[in-house]
Amino acid sequence: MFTGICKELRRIFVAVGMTAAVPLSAWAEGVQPGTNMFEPASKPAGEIFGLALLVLSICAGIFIVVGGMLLYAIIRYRRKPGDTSEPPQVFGSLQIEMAWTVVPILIVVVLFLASARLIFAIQDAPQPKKSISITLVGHQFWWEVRYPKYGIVTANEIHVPVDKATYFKLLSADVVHSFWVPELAGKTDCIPNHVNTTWILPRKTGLYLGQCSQFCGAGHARMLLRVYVDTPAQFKAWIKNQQKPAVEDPAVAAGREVFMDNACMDCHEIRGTPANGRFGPDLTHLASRDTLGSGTVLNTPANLREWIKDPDHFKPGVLMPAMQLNNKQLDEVTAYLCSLR
Amino acid sequence: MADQTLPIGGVVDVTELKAPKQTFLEWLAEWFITVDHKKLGILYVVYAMVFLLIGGLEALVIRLQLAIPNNHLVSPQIYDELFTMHGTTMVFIMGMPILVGLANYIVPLQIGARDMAFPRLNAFSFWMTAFGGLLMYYSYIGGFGLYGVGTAPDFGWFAYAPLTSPAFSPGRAPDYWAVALIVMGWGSLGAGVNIITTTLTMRCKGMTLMRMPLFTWLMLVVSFLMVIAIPCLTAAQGMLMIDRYIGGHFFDTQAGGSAILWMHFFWIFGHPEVYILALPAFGLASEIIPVFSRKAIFGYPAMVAASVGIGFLSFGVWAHHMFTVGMSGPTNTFFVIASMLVGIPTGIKIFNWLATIWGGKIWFATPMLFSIAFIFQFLVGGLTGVMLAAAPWDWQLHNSYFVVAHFHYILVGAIVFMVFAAIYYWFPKVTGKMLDERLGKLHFWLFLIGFHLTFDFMHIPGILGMPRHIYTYMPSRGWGMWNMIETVGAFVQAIAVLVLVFNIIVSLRSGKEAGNDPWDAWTLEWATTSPPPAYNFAVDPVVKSRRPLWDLKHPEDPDWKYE
Amino acid sequence: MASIPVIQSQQEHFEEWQLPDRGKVGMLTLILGESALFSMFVLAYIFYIGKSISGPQPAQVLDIPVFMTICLWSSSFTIWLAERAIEHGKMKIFAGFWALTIALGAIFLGGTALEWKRLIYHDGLTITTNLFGTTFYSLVGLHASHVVVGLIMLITVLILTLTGHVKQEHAHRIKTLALYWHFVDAVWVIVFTVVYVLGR
Amino acid sequence: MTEISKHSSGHGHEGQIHIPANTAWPLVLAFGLTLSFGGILLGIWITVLGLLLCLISIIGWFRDVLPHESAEYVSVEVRPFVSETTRKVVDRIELPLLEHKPGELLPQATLIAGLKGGIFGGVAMAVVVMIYGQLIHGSVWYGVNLLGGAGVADWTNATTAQIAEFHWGWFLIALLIHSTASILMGLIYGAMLPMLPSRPMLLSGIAAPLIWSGLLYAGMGIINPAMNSRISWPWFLVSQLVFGLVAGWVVAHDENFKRIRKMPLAIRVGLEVPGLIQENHQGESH
Ligand code: HEA
Ligand code: HEA
Ligand code: HEC
Ligand code: CUA
Ligand SMILES: [Cu+2]
Repeated sequence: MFTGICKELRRIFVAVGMTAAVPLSAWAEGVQPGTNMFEPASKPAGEIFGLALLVLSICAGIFIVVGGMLLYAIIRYRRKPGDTSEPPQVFGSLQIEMAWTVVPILIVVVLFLASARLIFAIQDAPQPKKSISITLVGHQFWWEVRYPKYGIVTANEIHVPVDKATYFKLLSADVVHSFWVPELAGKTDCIPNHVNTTWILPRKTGLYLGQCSQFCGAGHARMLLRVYVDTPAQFKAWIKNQQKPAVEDPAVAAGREVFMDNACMDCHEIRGTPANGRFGPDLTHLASRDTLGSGTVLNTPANLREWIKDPDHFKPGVLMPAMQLNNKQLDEVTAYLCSLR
Repeated sequence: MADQTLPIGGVVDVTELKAPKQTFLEWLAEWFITVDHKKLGILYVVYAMVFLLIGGLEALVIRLQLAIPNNHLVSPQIYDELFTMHGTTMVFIMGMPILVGLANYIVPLQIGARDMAFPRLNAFSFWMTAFGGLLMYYSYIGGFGLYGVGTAPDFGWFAYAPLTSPAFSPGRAPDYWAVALIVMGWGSLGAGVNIITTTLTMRCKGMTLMRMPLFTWLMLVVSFLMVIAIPCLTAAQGMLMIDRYIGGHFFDTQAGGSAILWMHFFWIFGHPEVYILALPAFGLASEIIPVFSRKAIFGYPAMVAASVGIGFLSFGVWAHHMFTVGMSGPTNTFFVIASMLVGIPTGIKIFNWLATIWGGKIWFATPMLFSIAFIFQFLVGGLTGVMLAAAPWDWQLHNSYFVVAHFHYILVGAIVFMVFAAIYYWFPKVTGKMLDERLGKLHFWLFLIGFHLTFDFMHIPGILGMPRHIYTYMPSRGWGMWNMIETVGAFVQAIAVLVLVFNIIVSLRSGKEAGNDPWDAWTLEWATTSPPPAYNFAVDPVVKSRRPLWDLKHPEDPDWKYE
Repeated sequence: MASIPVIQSQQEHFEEWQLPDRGKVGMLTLILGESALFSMFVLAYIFYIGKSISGPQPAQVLDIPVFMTICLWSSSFTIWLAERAIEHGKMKIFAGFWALTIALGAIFLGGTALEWKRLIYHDGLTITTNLFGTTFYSLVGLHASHVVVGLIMLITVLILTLTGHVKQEHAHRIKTLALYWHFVDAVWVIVFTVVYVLGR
Repeated sequence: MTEISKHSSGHGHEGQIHIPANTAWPLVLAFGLTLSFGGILLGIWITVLGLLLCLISIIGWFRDVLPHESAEYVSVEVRPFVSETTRKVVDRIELPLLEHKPGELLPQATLIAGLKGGIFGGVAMAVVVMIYGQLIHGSVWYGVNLLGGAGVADWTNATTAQIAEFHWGWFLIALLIHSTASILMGLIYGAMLPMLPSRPMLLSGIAAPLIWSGLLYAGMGIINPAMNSRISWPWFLVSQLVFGLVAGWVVAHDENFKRIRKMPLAIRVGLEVPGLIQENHQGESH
């Protein structure tokens, strides 16, 4: 029955707020699915949405009552023209003041109990045995994603199975970042020298967007994050592919040379090759990712070439330097990286 | 019937102001060497107004940059400097000085004193504030930074470590930020000490603490907050400078230092700071609303108790800015309840203003219009604050545009609105001229519309997942339209502010003569000439109630009989 | 139009209109602010106790500075004696105790200097060494700087006393100044407890 | 430090007021301090310059106030102060003739009655809850633990048997929540029942509990789903009605309450109005 009410309320909110908002705000291009905290698709986000509705309704109630009285007062008690007397002077009233002190206290007690319960329910939820563990490391300005159990290292694009809890261990390599995928979970900071955890339990497959939400420097705005909620089969296949070492395709050996001869290899790791840098994202399966530069641009050969030529063009403030490669080298290295499926 | 001993004794209208002949240079020099609380008050306010324009200009550029997705008007580095300087300017160089300035002018008059307790310290405090602000802005031109565009601070107004450490901010930016704020901090500390001492030791005869006008009361509370909170920031910035200049490790995460410690230190200061800005606005409202409702303030003792209560509570809620840093469950719960409890004394205040209006005869002069809008907007801003205080929801809302909307609703919708109200209300006292009412109403409506266009619509992208501090976003996120509306609103606000500036200039030259008491008000500052003489009152006034001028005006019905 | 002539109201009620002393309130407020400043450094010290990644650790290098602590705390007593003397107009005694206070304060400072010298040159602990070094030198240094400021003011007063400018009627201001000195001593109680007792 | 307030024209200087003289030293000192700090950024020589300015200005300032503060004397001529208003008449809240003088009534006294009512109501409600626990689940602690578990996260996994046991922690939490809520509700009754004169028992005993039970019913799924899944709403409603009836009865039978109920609204509301307390309006229009 409550869920009924909740659903109803939610329908109203979604209908009024979002259906009006989303299409209108589709600015120039189609709106991607994505970051609406009122469309939760995962356990903690859903529970937070419930709390949000409760708090929102109570606050709306307070606003309507207090705002309404104020509106009434300023209309009703206007000074009429020609009225030259002072109104009766009232200095206070113990009873009235008592009432409007106590009622808010009661409301606060309710709000507090609801929040406190959810804090513990989310923060202290024990990790179930059958869950995925991910270590997520925030870097200026990208995400390092590790699946310790599967021995996978990747970047910026996280794959998780649907209907299964995933637990994140959040770290930072430099400054404070914050992990936020609104439709899956609230945010938790990635802090150097400090380990945080958070978890999600997605209920729907699909792509969910997120974004670093603690200011971390010039590239902060482009520190995006993508979470793919896969069916179990898709997830398994993805894991399988990621676990393989990098593809060795003799056709692109020239590009491999360029990569290894330049400083690329000092910053990037490609498993199965001498490149073992840790400063930048792991490129072992770069071509299997949909985007470059932590969600900045789509991963197309053209974009990739442009990225290597001048990363700053797509992502001002990026910590990867433009490597001053000539056109030939660019083509070669692009071809090589494109082969890393 | 009429009592023979009048409640207010020697308030005296004095001789004509002697108008000594001065050259322009002498006149100018006097502003630099003055120790008169009124002149210093004016200096504070004018200085702050200039920075309101500058900070507003920065906001306009921010809004222009965000108006459409993938905009390239400014580079991310410049954008980062813009919002950092905007926040820092508005809070430290505009907000605090303008409120301290109003207090400087009004408090001694309201308590019937000749001057502040320490007039020279007062001058010193102002100049520290002024030079600190100038030093902060010198960062735009002084020295070469990382990107060769000056070294204006670019890490947000809360300057989270370790982004400010030498490794991540190799330029001079954090140094300008820290040093300028330390300098200004001394100014604020001096002002706090001065206001506390003034209110505690300089009240005229008969003005017991429970008869003090509410603005003065709130400035007393605010001064205590300043005296306690500002040194906390100074200490944290001192540690930052130790780290940067002599190799300390306070916030050096490589050497075991803690980023979270900085957050705690900043917000231990930062939360009281927002009440330092809000409480004077409450005080202004508590002066203006009764006068224009023609009624005594409802529940004066409760108002005082609530202010003191907010003051105390404000030191116990700082970590609500840190719900996402991974504090333990009990800690989070504690800060939830503490933050929500602030709503109770604050609610008492809102209800008391409402009850003051209730049954009154409202006179919709410009100050009152701003005050009514203030109550509405503060109500909304407070309620969104309560939403943020519900920690789990804050895990979603934190650092989103919802937060930006929350605090602008209070910082602009409440504080700036009340500052404007105060300008219209006390301008006649300060200059002897009325501000033009028609321009005033135009200013009000424009600013109201602009404000709501900008900040109402900011909540929505917040809910839709738009984080703050981003210099741009992609079209596909669906935030574009909201941001466009906000930008339009910001420009409407800018026009409104220009109307105010125009109004001030016009009214100074040819405004209506104000007389001593244009609003038919009740506190002591209206019992002297406009503008008041250097010594405020020729004879020390004596009061018998909270509304000394009411007693004079209604001898058959004085307050003191009741109180 | 009600126009009321001014009458200086002379009710008994107002005769005893007493307000606190301005200098004292000002100084107490300043002390409140200073306390906030110190508490931040104390909190930082406590927070980082035992968190240094590398040595030396406090227990290895810190000795309890008994002598200089006694000196500083007894200076609170001597300044109090000086306050009493000036209240009663005994300027010679005042000058004597005042000078003694300065001497005790100076000994304290000297003690700190020696301690630092030993730490730096013998134990190799500087502000950059580790978290302990950073927090220790900042906290103790902050306190020492307050002692220095206090001493400068005390010495100024001593000079003025010796030149005959300070008289009994200034007892008031002298006591206000002494408040500051008492505060500096009181802070040492906390610094001492935190650094030398709890932190070791 | 200035001593101006000691020199009002009342004593001493007849017709003269002294105010502190203008001085540039605070400005110079502030500039010097800013420079000496700014030197950290701008170069050491700036610091040196700043410190020099500081030194000069401290000495200057010192000589300005010691041994005597420099002051300016302004002569004034005291003239009567005229305060005027065009709104001389003050309206009054009008009251019909009263037999009691309202001053004798302490409206606040009903707050005490409310407090009492809250306590009695709270006890009565607790009894009902315990009876419910005993009858349905065989333990008086069942209901108590249901409430006390509100903030406890692992509660979801608690079995019925566990909930029936006695736990100190849950008991204390329950006690805290229950007594706070009861007392606060009692206070509201004490404050508000006199304002709403008709049928206090109906309002306090039936209407109010129904309203808040309904609200809780709607919100409990979010406030505490675990409790929501276990709570027996009929019993809950009964316990609330018992609270309301007991608390309402205590308030309604309070002597002060009975007297104040007959008073006009302004008095029932407890307005603090000077005219109201002092006078009885007879002659004025109605
Ligand atoms: C003057 C400024 C001001 C004021 C007065 C407030 C008032 C409040 N603020 Fe706000 N706040 C800021 C300025 C201010 N804030 C700023 C600048 C930031 C962002 C800093 C940054 O990150 O850059 C911020 C951020 C901020 C956060 C952190 C958000 C985040 O970053 O995740 C939170 C979280 O709890 C919060 C809560 C509150 C609360 C509970 C109040 C309460 O005081 C509100 C109380 C008022 C009411 C509740 C309304 C009136 C009451 C009633 C009508 C009674 C009935 C009500 C109830 C029963 C609830 N604020
Ligand atoms: C009192 C404080 C205050 C005030 C008044 C304002 C006023 C405004 N603020 Fe600001 N704001 C903050 C305090 C304040 N702000 C803080 C603390 C932050 C956080 C910073 C951080 O995160 O680090 C912030 C951040 C902030 C952001 C978020 C930036 C980001 O996170 O990326 C935005 C975005 O829209 C914004 C907009 C505005 C706007 C449109 C106004 C408008 O109301 C301004 C209206 C005024 C004007 C428009 C002035 C008129 C000027 C002219 C007419 C030009 C004439 C000029 C000359 C002749 C020189 N502010
Ligand atoms: C100084 C270190 C450094 C060097 C040298 C370097 N990179 Fe990078 N690279 C980075 C960093 C850091 C990123 C992450 C940028 C971001 O998203 O903010 C990155 C990102 C990338 C990406 C996008 C990865 C993704 O998943 O988004 C590609 C492709 C890439 N680099 C290729 C190269 C090539 C090819 C070279 C050599 C020609 C090279 N890099 C040299 C540091 C470096
Ligand atoms: Cu990483 Cu912002
Ligand atoms: Cu806060």
